[in-house]
This record gives sequence, C-alpha cells and structure tokens, in this order.
Amino acid sequence: MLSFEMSDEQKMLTDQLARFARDAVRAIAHEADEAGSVPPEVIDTAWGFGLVPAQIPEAFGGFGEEHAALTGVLAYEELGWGDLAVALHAMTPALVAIPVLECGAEAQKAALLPGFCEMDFPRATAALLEPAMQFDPNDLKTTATRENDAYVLNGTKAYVPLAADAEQFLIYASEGGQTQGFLVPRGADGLTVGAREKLMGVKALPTYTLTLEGVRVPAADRLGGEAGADFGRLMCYSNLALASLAVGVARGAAEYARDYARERVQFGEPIAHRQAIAFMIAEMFIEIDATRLMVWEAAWKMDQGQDASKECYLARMYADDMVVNVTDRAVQTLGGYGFIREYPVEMWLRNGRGFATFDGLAMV
Amino acid sequence: MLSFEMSDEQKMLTDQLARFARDAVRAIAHEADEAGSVPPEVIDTAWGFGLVPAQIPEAFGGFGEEHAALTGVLAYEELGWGDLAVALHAMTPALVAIPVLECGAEAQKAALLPGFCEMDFPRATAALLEPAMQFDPNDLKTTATRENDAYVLNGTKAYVPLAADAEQFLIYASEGGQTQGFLVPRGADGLTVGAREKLMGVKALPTYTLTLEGVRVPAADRLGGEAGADFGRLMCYSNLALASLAVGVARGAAEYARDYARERVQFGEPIAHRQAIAFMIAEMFIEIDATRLMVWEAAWKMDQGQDASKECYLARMYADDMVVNVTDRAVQTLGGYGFIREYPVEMWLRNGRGFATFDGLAMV
Amino acid sequence: MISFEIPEYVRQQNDQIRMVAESQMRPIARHYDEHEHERPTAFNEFMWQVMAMQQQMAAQRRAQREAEGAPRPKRPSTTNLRQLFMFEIMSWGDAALLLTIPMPGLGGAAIEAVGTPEQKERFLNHFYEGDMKWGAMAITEPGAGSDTANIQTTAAYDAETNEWVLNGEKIFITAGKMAGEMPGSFVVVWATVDKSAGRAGIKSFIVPAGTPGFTVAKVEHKLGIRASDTAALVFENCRIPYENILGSPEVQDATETRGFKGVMKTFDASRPVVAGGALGIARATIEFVKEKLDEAGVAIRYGLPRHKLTALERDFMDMEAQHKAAWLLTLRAVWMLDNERPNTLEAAMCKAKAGLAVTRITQKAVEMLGPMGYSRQWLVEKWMRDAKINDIYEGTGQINMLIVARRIFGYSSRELK
Amino acid sequence: MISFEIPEYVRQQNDQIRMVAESQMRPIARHYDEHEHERPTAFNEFMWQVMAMQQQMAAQRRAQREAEGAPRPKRPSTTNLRQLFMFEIMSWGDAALLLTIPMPGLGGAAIEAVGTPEQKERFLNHFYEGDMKWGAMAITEPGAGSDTANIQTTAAYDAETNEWVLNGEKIFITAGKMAGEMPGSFVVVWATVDKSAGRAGIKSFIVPAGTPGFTVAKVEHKLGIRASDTAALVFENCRIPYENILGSPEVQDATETRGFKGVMKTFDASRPVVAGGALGIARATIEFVKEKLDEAGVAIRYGLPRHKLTALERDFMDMEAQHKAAWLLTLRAVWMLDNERPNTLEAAMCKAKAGLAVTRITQKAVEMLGPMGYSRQWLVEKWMRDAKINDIYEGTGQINMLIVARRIFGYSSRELK
Repeated sequence: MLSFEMSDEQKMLTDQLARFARDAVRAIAHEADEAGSVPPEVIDTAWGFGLVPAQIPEAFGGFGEEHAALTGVLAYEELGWGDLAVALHAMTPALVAIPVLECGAEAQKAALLPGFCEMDFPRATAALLEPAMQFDPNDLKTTATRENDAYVLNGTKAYVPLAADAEQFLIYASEGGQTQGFLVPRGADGLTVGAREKLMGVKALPTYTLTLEGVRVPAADRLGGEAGADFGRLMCYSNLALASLAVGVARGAAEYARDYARERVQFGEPIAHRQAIAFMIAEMFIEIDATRLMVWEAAWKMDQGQDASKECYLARMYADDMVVNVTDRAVQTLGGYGFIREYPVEMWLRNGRGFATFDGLAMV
Repeated sequence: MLSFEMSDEQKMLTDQLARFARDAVRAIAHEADEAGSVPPEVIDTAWGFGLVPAQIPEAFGGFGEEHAALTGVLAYEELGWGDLAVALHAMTPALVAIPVLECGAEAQKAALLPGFCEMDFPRATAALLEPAMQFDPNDLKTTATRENDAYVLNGTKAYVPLAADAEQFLIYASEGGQTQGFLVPRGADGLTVGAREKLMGVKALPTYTLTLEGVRVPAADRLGGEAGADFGRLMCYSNLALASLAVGVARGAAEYARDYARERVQFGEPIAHRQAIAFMIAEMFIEIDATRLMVWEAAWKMDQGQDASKECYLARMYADDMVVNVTDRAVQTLGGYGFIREYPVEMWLRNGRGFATFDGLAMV
Repeated sequence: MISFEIPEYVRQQNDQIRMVAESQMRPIARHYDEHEHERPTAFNEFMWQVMAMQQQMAAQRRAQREAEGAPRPKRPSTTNLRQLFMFEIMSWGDAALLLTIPMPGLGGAAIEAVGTPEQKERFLNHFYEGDMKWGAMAITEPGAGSDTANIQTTAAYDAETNEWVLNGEKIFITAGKMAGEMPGSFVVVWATVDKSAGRAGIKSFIVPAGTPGFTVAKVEHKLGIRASDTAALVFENCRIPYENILGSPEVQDATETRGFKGVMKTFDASRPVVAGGALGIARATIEFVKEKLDEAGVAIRYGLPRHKLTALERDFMDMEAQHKAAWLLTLRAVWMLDNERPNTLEAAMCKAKAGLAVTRITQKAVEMLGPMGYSRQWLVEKWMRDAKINDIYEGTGQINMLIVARRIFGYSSRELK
Repeated sequence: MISFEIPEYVRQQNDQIRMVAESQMRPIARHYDEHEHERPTAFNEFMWQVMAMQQQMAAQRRAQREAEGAPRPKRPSTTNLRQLFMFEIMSWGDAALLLTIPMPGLGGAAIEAVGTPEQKERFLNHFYEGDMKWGAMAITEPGAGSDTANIQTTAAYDAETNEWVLNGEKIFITAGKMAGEMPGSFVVVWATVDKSAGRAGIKSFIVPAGTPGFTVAKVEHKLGIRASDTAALVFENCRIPYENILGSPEVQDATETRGFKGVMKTFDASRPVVAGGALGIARATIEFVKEKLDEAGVAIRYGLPRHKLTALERDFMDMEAQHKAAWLLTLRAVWMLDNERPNTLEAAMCKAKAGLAVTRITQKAVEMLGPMGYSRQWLVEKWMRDAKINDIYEGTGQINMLIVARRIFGYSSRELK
C-alpha cells in the first residue's frame, strides 16, 4: 500500500547517519578535501554502522537482513549530505561485497563475504571506469580473453578508489562484448597500481589508475563463476547509489543556500526576501524532492524483484543533472563567498559535477 | 568596420514596415486568425513595399538593388512582429522569386522574374515540406526521376501556402538523394491540390497538401536548368527568413508582456515590481536581442559571399527554441488572460511553436 | 514502510475509468475542440448516469453495511488517491471534456469542507438525482487573480429580508455557464462582507443557478480546453438567503484570518488533483509519441551513456523523467492528504512542477513530430494547447513557487511578496 | 551599415596577443592552478616588458605625429573593442594569469574616467616605468556585496593635516595583494564621507601601496582563478593626501546621486570586458572539445533536422550557439561604448548572458569528456572552475538581470528591488 514513510528501523538508521554526517563528517570535510585524505577514524565509524554486513547472510558472518536497495538509498542520502568523498571512501568495500552478494558463486560468497563482516575496514575495491573520453560501461576497452582455465586481462582502468591499499580487486572487463567482473588479488602478476589521480572533486578520495598486462585470472574467479554476473543489475545498484548520494549532496547545498539567503542582508533585507533568490531555492528543493522520489521508486521496484533498470537509469540521469544545477545555484546564491573554499558550496559543485562520470564508484 | 547601425535606407524601410505592422496588420491579425484568411488589401499593401522587386535586376523589371539578406531579415522582423500569417502570406511569392533569382537559369529568370515585379500579388508558391513525422529537407520522399528530356515527380507535399490560387509552383524533390527544385505550372497533369490543411497556428495562412502522381516536368524547368540549384544556399535564406520572423514574433510577445506586467496590479503593485516576473521578461529581451544579432551576423556573412550555412543553421535553431520560450513566458505573464483568444499572446505561442517545423515556408 | 504499490481496488477502478476515457472521450475530443461552445451533451448524459449509478451503489453498500451492523472496512483513506487517478485518466482521455462533466466540482468541495449539514443536504446529497447539474467556484475577478485578498465583489447583509445581496463580477469560472444556468446547479462565490477587513472580510456564498440578478455575461474563447466553458459571471443585487453563507459570517480582526485560510486550504486538496490532470495530458502525449516512434522503427535505448544517445532519445527520456518526477511529487501530496497530514508545501510543489512539466513535454512533442505534430490531424497539438492551462489555473506556476518558497523559508506573505 | 567586420589592425593585434596567450600562458596555466598563491613572476615580467614597450611605441608614434603636424587618423574609436579582444584572447590563454598581469586595472580605469590631470600624471602616465606595479579597485565589503550603497568604510577629512582618514575592511579584491604591497601600486577604495547621505556620500580614493594603516589582511583560497590573488584589505586610520579623492568631495543631497552614478558608469565599460573574458574561457573549452571529438572521429553535422542529430551534436551546437549569442551581445555593448552611446542596458545584458553561457558551456564540457573531463590532466575542469567567477564578479547574474529589468521597465531601484 502506497506510503512515503520510512519504517522505524529505517528512521533509526537514517537518524544515526544524519547525526554522524552532521557532527563527525561535516567537521572534517573541508580539511579532508584540502589534505586529500579522510581521517581513518571517520571511515571506521562510518563502516561501523554496518550497512554492508547487515545485508550479508548470517551464514557468512553478516546480520542476515535482506539486501534492500531502498534502505541503501536512504542511508546513502545521509552520507552524501555529510560528504561525498567520505561516503565513497567508506562504502568502497560495497563495490566488491554487493556484486559478490548478488552475483557471486557460492564459493566466492563463502570465501569473500566473511571478510566484509569484520570490524576492520575491508581492503577491497573495484575497477570499472577507464581513462577514456567516451566511456561506456557496456563497451569496455579492457578485455578478458579465455585461455584454457583462466581469463587473461589487458587494459587500463581509472578512478579506482583506494587501490593503493586494496588487497582484493573486482575488475570489470569486456568478455566478448559483455561486461563481466573478475576477482583479482593484490599482487597478481601484471597488475600495477599507478599514480594517484588528480581530479576536480572528491579530492579526499584517493583514486588510482590500474594497468593490466596479461593478468591471468583463474576461471573460477570470474564473478558468478561459470554463470557469470548480471552486470545490468549491478549497474542498477550503482545508479541508485550515485543518484541517492547526489540527492544528499544537493540537499546539503540547498539547505546551506537557504540558510545563507535568510541571513545575508543586502539592500536592507535578507536576500531571501527577493523572488529571484527565493524562487531559485524553491526550485532547488522541488527538484531534490522529485529526484529522491524517483530514486525511492526505482529502489522499491528493485526490492520487489521487478525489472527497474529503466527507472534506475532515468533516476540517475535526472540526479546527475539536478545535482549540478542545484550546487551551481548554491554557489550563485552565495555570490563571492560561493567562490571561496572556506565555504563548502564550491566543493559541492566540484563534487556534484562528478556524478555523471562516476559509473560504478558506488553501489547500494 | 563593425557597426550595429542600419543604413538610412534600411531605417526608412523598417520604419515604414513597423508602421504598417502596427497600424494595418495588428488591427486584423486576430480576426484573420479566427476567420482563416487575411484581407487581400493587407496583402496587397505588404507586397506593395516591393521587398521582392527591389532585389530583381532592372533587366527583368525590378529595381535592381542587390539581393541583400541583411535588409531582408530587418524587414522580416517587422513583418513577423505584425503577424506571422500575414508575413508568410505576403512573402509567399518570394519562395519562388528568390530561388529563381539565386539559382535560376537565365531563361528561367527571363521567363519568371518579371512576373514578380508587377503590382498584382504574384500567384506563385513553393512546396518543400512533406506530411511525415520525421521530415528532412535533404532527404525528401518526393522523388524526381529523369526520363529522357523530362523529370517525373511523384510524392506528397504538405504545408504548401496559397496552393489553391497558385499559377506557378516550385516543387522540391529528391533527385538521386539530392534535393532539387522543379518549376511546375498550375494544371500540370498529375498535380493535385488537396484539401486545405488544419494546423495549430498560422491559421490565417491557407496551406494545402499537394499530390504528385507522375507529374512530367521538362528538363529545362528544373531550377537552375542543367546546372541545378544549390539547395543548401536556399536553405540558408529560408533559415534566415524564419529566424528573423521568429525574432519579430518574440519581440511582439515580449513587448506585450512587458506592458501588461507594468499595468497589471496584484497585491497592491504592478506585477512587474516582482523579480520573478521582471527577470522572466528581462531574459526574454536578452534572448531576443541575442537571436537578432545571430541572424544579422549570418545574413551579413551571406551578403559578403562567405559560407554562412553553419551560422544560418545555428541562428535558426536558436530562434526556434527562443520563440517558443518567449511566447510561452508571455502567456505565463498574462496568466488567465494569456489563455484567452481575445488577447494576442496565445496566438503568438501557437504560431511560435511552428517555427521548428516551417522549413522552406519563408525565404529572405 | 515506503511503498509505491497502488491497492488492487484502486487499480480496478482505474481500469474502468480508462475504458470510459478511451471509448467515450478520445473519439469526440477533436470534435469539441473544433466546435467551441458546442455542448457535449451525450457524453455528459453518459457520465451523469455513470456517476448517479455509482452514488446509488455506494449508498446501497453503506445501507447494507449499516443493516448488517458491519464496521466500515478499516484501511487508510484513499479518497484523494482515487480522485487523483480519476482526474489523471480522464484527462488522459480529454482534459477539456473532463471539465464539462456535471459534478459539484470545486464549489462542491468547498461545501463538503466547510458547509453545514443543511447545506450539504440541500446542495450535495441529492446532486445526482434528476437532471444534470453543475457546481462551480467563483474566485477570480478582473482586478484579483492570484490576489484573492483584493476581491471586490461585495456581499451586503440585508437584515430586513435576512438575505445577502451580492454585487460584482467574476471571470475565468470553469463550468461557470453550466453552473450558472442549469436548474439545480450552483456557484460558490467569494465576496467580501467588509472591504476594510481585508482577507478576514472574505466569505464564500452558495448562489443557486437562476437566482435573479445572477447572469452569465460571457463565455470565453480559449487557447485550449475549448470544450469546457469558461465564463464571466455578473452579480447585480443578487439576493440569496442568509443561510447560504459558507462558514461563519463573523469578521475576525485582520491578523486572525482563519476563515480565509480555511478556504485557501481547499487548494491543498485541489492542486494535486489539478496536477494529476496535467500529468494525464503529459502521459497521453508521451504514449502517443512512443507509438509513433515505434511505428517509425525508432527505438529508445535506455542504459546507454549520454554520449551515445541520439538527441531524440535524450528528449524522449527527458519527457519521461519530467513526467515521473512530477507524478511522484503529486502522489506524495495526495498520500499526505489521505493520511491527514498538512501538505500545503507538497501540494504547491507538485502543482508547480506538473504545470511546467506538461508544458515542456507537450511543446517538445509537437516539435518532435514535425509537420504532423503541428497539424490538427493528430491530437498532440491540442494537448499542447490544453496543457497550458495547468500552469495557470489553481495558482499560476509563479504563485505556487511563491508558496513553496514561503514554506521553505518560513516566511509570511509580507516577508516574501 | 550593419557590419561584423573587425578592422585589419585589430586583427593583427589579436594575432599577436594570441601568440602570447599560447606560448606564455597555456603552458604554465596548470602549474599556477595547482600552486595557489605562488606568483607567476616570469610571466608577469614578460608582460610588463611587452606593455612597457607598447606604451613607449605609442608615445613615440604620438610624438612623431605631433612633430610632423599630422592629424590623428580619423576613424571611429576602437579602444574598447581592442580591450575586449585582448581580454578575450588572454582569457582564452588563461583567465587566472590574465588577472595577475601588472596593470592599472579597474582602479586605473576609474582614474582614467574621473581623475584630475594631476592624478593621471601621478598614477597612470608613468605606470609602466621602473618596477612592476598593480592597480586594483576595492568596493566589496563583508556587509556590502552588490549593495554598494551600504558601504561602511569611512573616509573622514582631517582639516588639520588636509588628509582623508580611511577606516574599514574590503574583501574579494582582485590583485589586491599586489596592488597593496608592491611599491608604486595603488588601490582605488570606495568609502563614505557621510553615512547619513547614503549613495551621495560614497566617494572613491586612491590609496598608494605601503600607505601606513593599509594592510593586506588575507589572501583567499578559491574554486578557480587561483593564480590571481583575491585579497581582503584593511584600513586602520589610513591617511592619504586630500588630493587623492576621485571626483568632487561634495556630498550632494540624497536625490542627486550623480557622483555615485558616475562611478557606477565604469561598470558600463568593465562589464563587457569581463563578459569577453568569460567568453575567452568558453571559446577555449569549445575548441578543446572540438579537437577531442575530431581525434575520436566524431563529426558535428550541421544542417541536419533535429531528429537526426545525436545528443552530443545537439550539446555541442548548443555550446557554440550560446557562445555566439553572448559574444555578439558583448560586441554590441563595446561598439556602443566606442561610439559613445549609453550602454548600461546592453552592458548588463552581455554580462548576464556571458556569465550564464560560460557556466553552462564549461560544466557541459566536463560532462561530455567523461572521466577525462573530470580529471586534472586536461584543462577543461579548470576552465569550469575559472568560469564560475564570471557569473559572480562585476555584478552577479542576478544583479545584472536586475539592471536589465529596470531598464526595460524604466523602473528605479525603489520600484524594482
């Protein structure tokens, strides 16, 4: 039956995350952006909320709740509101955990999932993006070629978060035109973690280029084993994660702009008394709410076991555009202050502009 | 040397046209739209300004000025400001005259151009559009097939203005994938003028469907004769004409909205005192000016003999979007009154929406 | 639990409405657009009978339940949700014909909301008996569009006859001609009992059709929704009984505008429904374009990266996304209403978004369909014309944005004008 | 006669500037973005010499002409046109480095516009002699952004010493650090001599670098144009000679704000130039995207009907059209200036449009170039960051829209706030 109300558990979770985002994340976000790294204790606290273990069956050491995209998007909005780089960093292990949970062969689940149920932050990451102008996740340049009982991987990946510290990689490659995932341990022959990348935004998130030169992966380590993985489904989880993070970032920016506009006095009155500013901010809130509802509906459909790939895709596209518009308008609301790094909105614009690019950088 | 100032002749012409548009055209525009026809005397007066004969060499009975696209766009803006249907109706003969002037063989010029230099409104029209959803002027469905010393035309054309009264048709067809024009007299075998069309806008302009069933056209009557015609160049003149008419329509709507906003009092003040309305109207004027300048620059380039096809195309695309936005915002400014046919803005929106479709319906 | 599931009984009702929209509205939509001011009598009679029958059946169910002593089935209300779907689907059928249906309309909604039992008995309870009737709401005046506090129509109390005497002019009244002329019909008229009191002086009054001094002065010619009559009503010493006032006749002091706000509250219910009507047109348009693209063999490829899409795909997806965005905002606003939560902000949000979305979607569709889109052979051009009213009535886009902005900032109408 | 022809001598000048932009700016653009607050000294020295040489040559030409008794070549002024191109091309090179160049800047423009011959002699005529110098303009304060009438910095006249005593804080001062610290440099400071007089009390004052009581309090860390210093300046009992006031010291009555308007007039000249700077970034971006598309074998097919375009083609054409639209508005505004016509409306129009256009173009370009667009390996992400300032400084987009709207309606700032 139609409802727009969270369950009590969801409310409790999002309240906790909202508090964490407000008190712990916002406090370090600017410094983290300038320094290029997030204090480990913030990541540990974030991981400690157990978003990933919650969804892992008890048999593998998890809490045994269902993998619920809807709960995921609710949580991600709060994390995104706090800080995008922190959110992406803290949830990087999900880039391996969720695909294994959803598409992994039983042996893969047994081998890997327990590692995501420990207290320690798991050193696992995934590589989907490539350093190409016109990237298409369904038409990767990195190839996987079957040779006897192994796949040989060749190519270059980009935007691989936390690669320098990762012990476990999930590497996506084109296997005869189809995108498949491959579980590769650190130190595999031919796998090189390149230099840390310099990006416009999410500067606190260390990302790396990865080169694959004839990396041999046992056939059993293809995600999903013999059956392979349903990459389209994984893209849905990625689209939902990114869209909900975008809603979080945008909401943060809109709220900041609203508060600023209420306080900033020009020509004898708060600038929010002027329709040009007030309507701009009203539109920001309408678009944020609209996007959130699209994300919720798509996630709900996923959780119902329905095909929601179109909904996830459209919600993501809508969110990509929305977050750039909203964060840009937030900068505009602040005028000169919007351009200064002491104020957070310029960072939100830089981070916001990334969403259209961030395929596979988050998974719900 | 860079200048944004009309010549004295251009100023005189546009002043005259502006007066005519204001006094004679605006007065009948609403009735004409409701009645589906323009009073002939208005057309005769419009034709009497001699916009077409002015550009025809004296040898053919014209005034012998150069074919100047820039003067044309200045004139068309004023006519479009008056009423789009009147403008399209009054300038329909140009749909034949300009192509013959620009691309016609000498014999064609000699035979046809004098007819455009008489006092009487010339009964000539052209047929480019087709009743298809996805129309492409460079990929016509109407075909011209060479058979000995003649071309055989087959197909259906749409949006042919004044076809019921026309004595002379210029019919565009695909000749081996290339669009070429064919001069066809009224009564040619296989040429049937169909029913008058019902369109959303330009209701005062009678347009018709035309069917061509094996219409034989002597090879000599292909526009440009043996050499054929440079259709790309003709499209430039069409794009300029439409874009400048769009500027005229939009300016009419913006000025009306401005005046209304200044007079309409709500909540104790003119609605123009509110930024939401004032900024909307400011943006309308900025976009109108920007479009006009794009049209001017493209027309100037054409007149300089430079290749301006890209500029003409972009100006037209920009104008198509601009005129819909501006006329829609004008309706919005008037609120309930904008929806009522006693007020002209709803007609401007209906007319404005047509521009993206009107390929070849005007030529400068 | 967040859920987007529509209950089975609502879906069944929707299927029935869809059949009506498809069989009774679509086939005659073009005719009544081309023949403005011609009454769609057969359609109205049909709908009258359908609705009368539904009323009877509902009454029977109620009676049976009472006879059996069975409790009312316990479930959250879906009254507004069903209303939303009804409007959406019938607007998908034809937005103009929808507005011609004999119904109590917004006037009836006002009586339902704040009327006395006697008023409900007189004007609503027997509405669907006998001949067709219409109800309408008359707020707008030439000098007062969005600025309802500035209403000039007066209602003077004549103690001698115990009557209200109305004087003034109302414009843009949807179904105003029918409600003003057909026996048994009525118009709820906003008028001031005390100009000096501002908003606090504004009251609403039920004026039955045929009351002396009440005339339909004019029926407008419009851009769209042409089948629906939009009338100007004139009141010249129009006398109605004292008990035809809705709510209290007392004028509160200027700061106490609860009465006015009470009436404004009806917008919280009507705006999402109007938004739903807008989105019915939008859906019709999107479906039609899709059908034509399918016929032309043009596929919409979801899931591609942006740089691989065609412009047409991007436009079409934008249409779908805009529609979905506005629809979900609208669903939320009615859900809040059905669950008795304050929804002024959400109602204004969905109305503003839906008005813009349907304008953008229909205008784009005309362009996408090229020479055929602009032709009156297909309905898309009509939908574009019909659509535009949705960004204007029940508060223009600007007014709804103002309401949204005020709520977001917690501003009064003095702080944010 | 309407014409878009750029005179040959302007084009030649442009070619020279282009070479400078290409060889001196582009190669170091990334470095100074990554190393905020590091001074591009070599580049500045180079530009200093170029400009000093140009000044010398111009002086020689003038002297020779006078010696020969030859009249000044008679042609319409192209001073502002050349200035526009200079800014456009150098901004194409690098918008941030452009702002670091030792120049009299906006402060110099104010002296040029309303200064006395003595002031010009002291601060401008020998500017390019000796060591590098900078000029800056200090208007904005923490409490007064667009609201210049609300300036709190005070200038009190001390009759005893015949000096002005300045107190207050200025923020967001472009090149404020250089102009405030480098010997021979100066800042033109807006301050009020009479707070009760509102706008009429606001005057501007030339404050030489190194004046006691004048300090650079802070240099900002910014989203973009990082090579350019944006400083906060503090004036604490900062004493300057009486004759450093620009224009008349008299305070007109509140309705007579000619003095204030005179200073505001400098915006009519600076806004188109700033717009040109914005469009230099836009052009750089468009050219870069085109180059990358070419390399990838992606053609832009002009002349196709909309439904046959790819989304990428449509986006790219939109970028081009937006750029062209803003550029032509800007050209018009400077042409009016050169031809001594009032251009307040047109200057605000081009600034508003250019600010929006460059924002949209650069943000879209980052998206179009995917993972590479977002990377600091290419300059596009930097251009997006640099671009944003153009919708903010020299009047935000909103302020410029306000000016446009006021002019269109003929409204005062009281009627349209």
